[in-house]
Amino acid sequence: MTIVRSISAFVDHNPIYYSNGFINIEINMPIKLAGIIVLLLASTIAACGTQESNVDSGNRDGILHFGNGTEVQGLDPHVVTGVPENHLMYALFEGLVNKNPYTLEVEPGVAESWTVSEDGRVYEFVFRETAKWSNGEPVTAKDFEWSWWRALQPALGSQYVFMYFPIKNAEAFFREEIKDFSQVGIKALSDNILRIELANPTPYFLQLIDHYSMFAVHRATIEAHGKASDSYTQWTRPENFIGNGMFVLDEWSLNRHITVSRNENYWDIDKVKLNGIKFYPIDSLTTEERMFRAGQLHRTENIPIERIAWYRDNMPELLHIAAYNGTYFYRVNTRREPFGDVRVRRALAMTINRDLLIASVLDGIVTPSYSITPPGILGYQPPTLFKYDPEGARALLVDAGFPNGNGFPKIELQFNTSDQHRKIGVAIQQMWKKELNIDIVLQNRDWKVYLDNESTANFDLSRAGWIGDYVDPNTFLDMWITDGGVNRTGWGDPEFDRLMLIEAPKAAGRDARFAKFNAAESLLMKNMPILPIYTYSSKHLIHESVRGMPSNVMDHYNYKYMSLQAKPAEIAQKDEMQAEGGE
Amino acid sequence: MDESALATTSLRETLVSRATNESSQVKQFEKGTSLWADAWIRLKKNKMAIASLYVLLALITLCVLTPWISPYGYEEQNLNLGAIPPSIAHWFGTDVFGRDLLTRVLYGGRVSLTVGFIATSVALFIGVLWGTISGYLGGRIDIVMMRIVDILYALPFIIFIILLMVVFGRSMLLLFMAIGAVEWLTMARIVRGQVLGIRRQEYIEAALSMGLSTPTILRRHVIPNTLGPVIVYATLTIPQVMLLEAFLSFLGLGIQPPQSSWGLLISYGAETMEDYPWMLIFPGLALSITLFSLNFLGDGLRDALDPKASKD
Amino acid sequence: MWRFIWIRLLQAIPVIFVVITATFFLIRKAPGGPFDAEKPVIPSVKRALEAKYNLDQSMWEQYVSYIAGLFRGDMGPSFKYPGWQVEDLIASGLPITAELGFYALLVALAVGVIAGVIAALKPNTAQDYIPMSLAMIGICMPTFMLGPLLVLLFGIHLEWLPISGWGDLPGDKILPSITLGAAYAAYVARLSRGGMLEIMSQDYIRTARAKGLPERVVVIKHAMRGGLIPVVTFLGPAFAGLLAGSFVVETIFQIPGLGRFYVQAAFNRDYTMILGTTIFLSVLIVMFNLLSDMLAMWMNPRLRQQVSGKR
Amino acid sequence: MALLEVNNLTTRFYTRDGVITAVDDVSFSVDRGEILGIVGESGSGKSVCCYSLLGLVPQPPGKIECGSAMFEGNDLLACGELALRDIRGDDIAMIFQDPMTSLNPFLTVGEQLIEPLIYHRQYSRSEARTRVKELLDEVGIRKAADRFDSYPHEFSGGMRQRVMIAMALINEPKLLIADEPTTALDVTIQAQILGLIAELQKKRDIGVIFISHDLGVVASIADRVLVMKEGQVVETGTTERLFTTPKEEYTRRLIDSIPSGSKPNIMIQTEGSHSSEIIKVHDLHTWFKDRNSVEGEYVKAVNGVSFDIQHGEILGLVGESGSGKSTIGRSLLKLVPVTSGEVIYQGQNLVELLRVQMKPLRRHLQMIFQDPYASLNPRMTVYDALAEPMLYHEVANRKDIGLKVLQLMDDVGLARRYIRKYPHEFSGGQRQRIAIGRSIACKPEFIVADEPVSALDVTIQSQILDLLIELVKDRNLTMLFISHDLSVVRYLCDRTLVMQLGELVEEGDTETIFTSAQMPYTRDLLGAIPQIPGRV
Repeated sequence: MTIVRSISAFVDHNPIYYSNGFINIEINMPIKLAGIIVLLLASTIAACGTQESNVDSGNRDGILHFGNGTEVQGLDPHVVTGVPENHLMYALFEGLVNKNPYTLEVEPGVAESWTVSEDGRVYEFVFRETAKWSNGEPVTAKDFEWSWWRALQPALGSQYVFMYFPIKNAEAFFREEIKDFSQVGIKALSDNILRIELANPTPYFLQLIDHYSMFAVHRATIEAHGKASDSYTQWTRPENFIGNGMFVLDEWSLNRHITVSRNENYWDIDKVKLNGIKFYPIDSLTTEERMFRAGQLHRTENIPIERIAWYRDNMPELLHIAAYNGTYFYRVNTRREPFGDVRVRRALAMTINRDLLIASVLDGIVTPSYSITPPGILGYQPPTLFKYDPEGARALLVDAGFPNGNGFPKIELQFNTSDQHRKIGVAIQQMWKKELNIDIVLQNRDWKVYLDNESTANFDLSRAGWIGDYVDPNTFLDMWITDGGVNRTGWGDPEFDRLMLIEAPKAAGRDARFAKFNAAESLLMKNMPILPIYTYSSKHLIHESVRGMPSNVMDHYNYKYMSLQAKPAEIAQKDEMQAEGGE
Repeated sequence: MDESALATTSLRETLVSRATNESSQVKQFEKGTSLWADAWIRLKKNKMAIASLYVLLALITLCVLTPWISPYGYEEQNLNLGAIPPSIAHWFGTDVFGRDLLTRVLYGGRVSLTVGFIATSVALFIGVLWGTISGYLGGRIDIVMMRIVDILYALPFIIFIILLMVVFGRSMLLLFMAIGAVEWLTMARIVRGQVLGIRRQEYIEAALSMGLSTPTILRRHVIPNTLGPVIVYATLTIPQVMLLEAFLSFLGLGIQPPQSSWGLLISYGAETMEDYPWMLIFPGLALSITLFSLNFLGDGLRDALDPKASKD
Repeated sequence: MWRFIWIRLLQAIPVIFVVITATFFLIRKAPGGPFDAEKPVIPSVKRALEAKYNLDQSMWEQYVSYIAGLFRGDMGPSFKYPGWQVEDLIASGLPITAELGFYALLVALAVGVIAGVIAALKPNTAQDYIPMSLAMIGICMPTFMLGPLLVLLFGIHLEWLPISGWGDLPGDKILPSITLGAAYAAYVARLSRGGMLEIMSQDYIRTARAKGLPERVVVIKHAMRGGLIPVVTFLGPAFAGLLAGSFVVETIFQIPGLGRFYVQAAFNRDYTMILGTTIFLSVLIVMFNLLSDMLAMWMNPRLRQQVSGKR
Repeated sequence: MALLEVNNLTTRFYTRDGVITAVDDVSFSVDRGEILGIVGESGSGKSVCCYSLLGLVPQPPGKIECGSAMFEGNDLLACGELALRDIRGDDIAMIFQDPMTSLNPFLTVGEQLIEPLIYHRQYSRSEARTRVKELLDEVGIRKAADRFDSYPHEFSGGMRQRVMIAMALINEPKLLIADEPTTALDVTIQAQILGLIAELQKKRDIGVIFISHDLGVVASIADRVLVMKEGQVVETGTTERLFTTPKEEYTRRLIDSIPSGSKPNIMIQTEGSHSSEIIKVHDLHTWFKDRNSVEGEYVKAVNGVSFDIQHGEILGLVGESGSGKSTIGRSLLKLVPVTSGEVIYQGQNLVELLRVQMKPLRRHLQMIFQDPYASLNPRMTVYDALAEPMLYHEVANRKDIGLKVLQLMDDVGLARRYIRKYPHEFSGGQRQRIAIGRSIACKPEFIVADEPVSALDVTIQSQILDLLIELVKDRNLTMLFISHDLSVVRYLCDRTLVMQLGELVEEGDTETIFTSAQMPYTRDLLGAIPQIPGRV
């Protein structure tokens, strides 16, 4: 992809009429010069050859080299969004509770313990005496009260503010319908007791408060660099930064790296084995993979699909693929013909051969999906209402008035520019062509144009993906309510809205709640405003020396569990012998 | 200028005049009809250029005929097969969709060659016109015209392309316009540089003394004499244009799957060069062969269009 | 000379002004705003953000306040990295990209001039065809292909050189510089071959030989000075092109340069950052064109005198 | 024993168009203290002959087939490039035709001058500097110390040639080869340079080979003369003998073609109707902005010139380079912007006409340029060049254009078979015929001929001059003939104007000026004409 605008004032000069070459020309000086340069280069290169890799030095010094996708937008937990920021937030801050990376169960964090009222609406968190900010000040309930007040300031522009909405009056306060914060269900009863009152019982509330948007920030530091509601002030710069996480910010070099080091004031620092982490923003997957192979990274954010087979064959132990809390699907614009007809939508869904697609183009690393919710979140199983059935799909198309695809308009499938989206689109385009004889135009778009088209409903079919914000089916289902902000399909059903907004929140107990979800999801999938394709996987390359970085469905890390160990003794020995033999 | 022009009895002169005397006896009534016809006669003597021309023609013919001669369709997938290295059934191997790479390279050639030639022609047309007028008229007009070029150089290209696409939608025509809009800038600069030199030549003064109008002078005396560097630059532009097309396709302008082009095949191939090297090698070869042929042909044409260059 | 520079700089002012104005309005016409995200931003939040960045004002008000800011040396905060001022981001990226471009130019000059001169000494022989064919391959081989190839060969298989970073590990500047310089080396080779061929047929080269000078002196002292002027004229636009085109190399080699910022900004609709980088790039283009023109003039005594205005 | 003895030298060029024998079995010798002149037309092989001796012939395509050249016991043709390099610039030095292109414009003259000392004599730079300054003084460059760091373009043509001579003599060579050293120079400068060469040659007692196509120049300097034609030696002998009693027909023809004497039949000035002026020039000023000047000063190329041109006459305009004579010609045709003054033609002041208004007049006012090669578009064939004005001014149409072009070619003496050829395929004389053909294609009334023969060989020159006289007569033309060569002007012109530094200094009938010039400047010009033995 060259955007070099060949600024090459290129003038080739007149041809020459006769040569001036002399028969007896001495050996050409430039050839000698070229030789010297090559020699010089070679010696420089050879001198560089014997370097210690990041992984080796990291293992020695306890520094984890962490491939972190793109550059983070900021480091203020109330403002940022996105996966790379997520990794940093858990290193620099700690919420009331933590998650165990193996089980995803909640563990105590800043809060030593908590109680839940009978009706599930009131939580009381008891703060740990030893919880400290990185400057040694204690972390108190008042800090949280103030922080959550701050997060609810509209002027701050927190994009995850909806995480707070289960709390009583939080949404009203945010929308400035209530001015008095004391009416909001957030109250520091003392320095070490925080009382939270919810609007409805919210079984996943403990999952929510592990999200970084509900972390606490250091009031004095923020106020030293602006108003509480000012976003992106200087307080997140390394020289100003105060946090309460396992690590503190050392250096933030844009597009280069962010380094964090042990926070000696952290209450559980004895359990933290890493001395520091270096986060690398790496835009290109292939670059990241090569850096990993050259020993520059302990862990990658992703893996190019084409490389997976190689790792599976050669270094399977480095390959970490796990189901991920997300679904890949196509949105259908039901406001546009022929998609107003549910039979057409179903026919399209039924002709996607998900197993073949995954086995070939995606190298078998994901699982087919027939519904929006990934299977098995907290034991929830989504309904499966259809299967790959080209025969049945053709019949549906006949019913819809497009026998053998005749008269089917030329529709467009838009996707944001990415190799993987393109590949999936190409395969599906061909499946539809082959089985249904309908033509789809693929159109990749620059991310912002793609978003603009989606939000203005200017599309036929649009590639989409949804990653759960927390571990609960709700995060996949509440978006499909009529005219929901991310619905965008034009589909809506009062019954679905009722199930999601009224019945499910009131349902008593997990099973009853999940039953409502299942009913709602069945309704959704019968109407098929989306074509589910697969359930995401997290894919990482992780060096053997990294311990305590298990795969989990949230792709969540808890750095407290991590450690770096040099190679097991017998492998190191074998390497040495090989090296000697090679000399 | 005048003084050096007096240098007629140099060695070169000797050679040329002797050669003329002797060779003119031989081919007395050799007839051409125009600069181009004469150029063709001279080009035919340049073995490298003619060989390149044949290679190019063969390639173009192959690309044009592919739909009728290839046993595979360019979009025909075999997902069970996947990416396999070159074999008897698939001479260039297949891609991850099991599509025959040879067929795709040839189909890609249709796109790339069309884009390459047409977009370059567009750039050539605008650039030569702009550069000639700017360089020949000189003065304030020259300054203004070249500053416009500077401005266009500096505008953010990606935004420009996205806007084009949003305003006009996707079409091949737009693709040519977008590429032409970028590439003509350099062309204009080169042509202007040439014209500045030509403008001072005595034959332009001679044309002026005949009372020829400015457009006539530009058309008959100025532009033909800029052709050499222009052709060479154009042959270097074509491969750039082919790669630029791939970039525009990434932005959503340009062609869309399952269609492909050499630029796209190469950039996909570059991503997977370790695992499926054939997916890079073959499209890369196609582009390189085209580039080399164009280069030799371009050099040959430049010499052929220059009546003075009796040698290669 | 000063007068010449002065005139050129004066001419640059309207150019840069038009570039700023056109870019300012163009980028706002592009679909998608800086705050659009997959999850729609809550309207009140969006309003708050827009108020913060003056996006709620009319275009003209925004334009006027932007220009006013420019005169104060304030390019505004980046929209994508709002914690940073655009001038800070440019200050962090530009030196790196400039250094990368400089080394790439050195590579291009070293390789290109040597290849071109070697080729020009014996035109139409193997000594001409081989280096020039290599140069052609350089033109064929796009950066996104050459970069990974070099990385795989020297970084992964031979393990000679680091494959990422800039100034982090010794030798990590070598591969990016070569990658970026390669395509330009090809152009330099063609230019220097053409220039040298022309000069080598000049009468004064014959004079130098008639004086009995060694061929080395004839080539280096007498021919190269004039023969490389086309290369020097090319340097200005080339350096500007290197800066604008360094994005691919910066991505491949994980270099925190301006090229990445520039392209990211365009894709993110980071209005202030696009404007900031565009302004810097256009100033650089003007400056380097001027520099290389001055260098070319300085190399040519005739023009030097004309420009310096003496006598 | 002779200083240099060349025997049976044969040099061939292997080109695409076949093998050309440039030098064919040539033998000659030069003695110490002798000046050998080699004369011949372009392409006669006189230069290649000397370049072959020093290994300056490009190989390939050139190849020295056989022969020997004994110089102080060494065979130059057999001793190899390295040995030759030691001899070049040391024992044998060369001066070339065009000092502008033969000096490296990128290096100071001082730097170029010291090179032979450094590379052949191992002088240190400062020693070399001192020596160079002495020599610059000797060749007549004033303030040599100041000029050491100047670039060639800062010198005038004559001064440059003095630098070339100094460069050649710096290592005290035993043999000096001068290849057309004065061809590019004005007649007065030419006389100075010839004098200088002769003086230095006597002082140092060296051998000189003096190559020229100009018999007058050779006659005035050489002791012996060698005449070459098509690579072969035609005749050799002492200068006196050769010019007075040439043995060969070819030599005689060469000598005869030197223009001499006055115009054969001067336009008869009838008192009545014919003596009307066709063009009146009044107080013409043409100034150019001085590009070297910061303050925007002007170069006053033409400064207040007034004269008339009579119907049917050939008016000569002479002067040295830089006198503004070419600018006058261009000003008359409005090819350069005129600053002020009047040029009255057909009752209109051309100076005030717009471009559009000029267009219909253009076909009546034509120009022939000095260098036909530069003034012909290299990418247009003879046919294109000749047809263009006729079609443009609608003198001919598409149907009869072919015939008209052929007729025109007949008129200017070009063989019809050349119609599809390009300018570079012709010799200088043929090219000038094309250019003349182009200028008369539209049957003009008035032609400015700007040095039309100064780039031509002497035999060709006389042919072209005769052609011009004939055309003027047959076609009832009027001509302004600009030249620095006074003998040509005397041969061709009815009346003559003499210019110096942008102003007219003398005006009158040609014969009157030549026999009794009033102004010293005119007398200097006349005095510098080289004299040929046996002529008055």
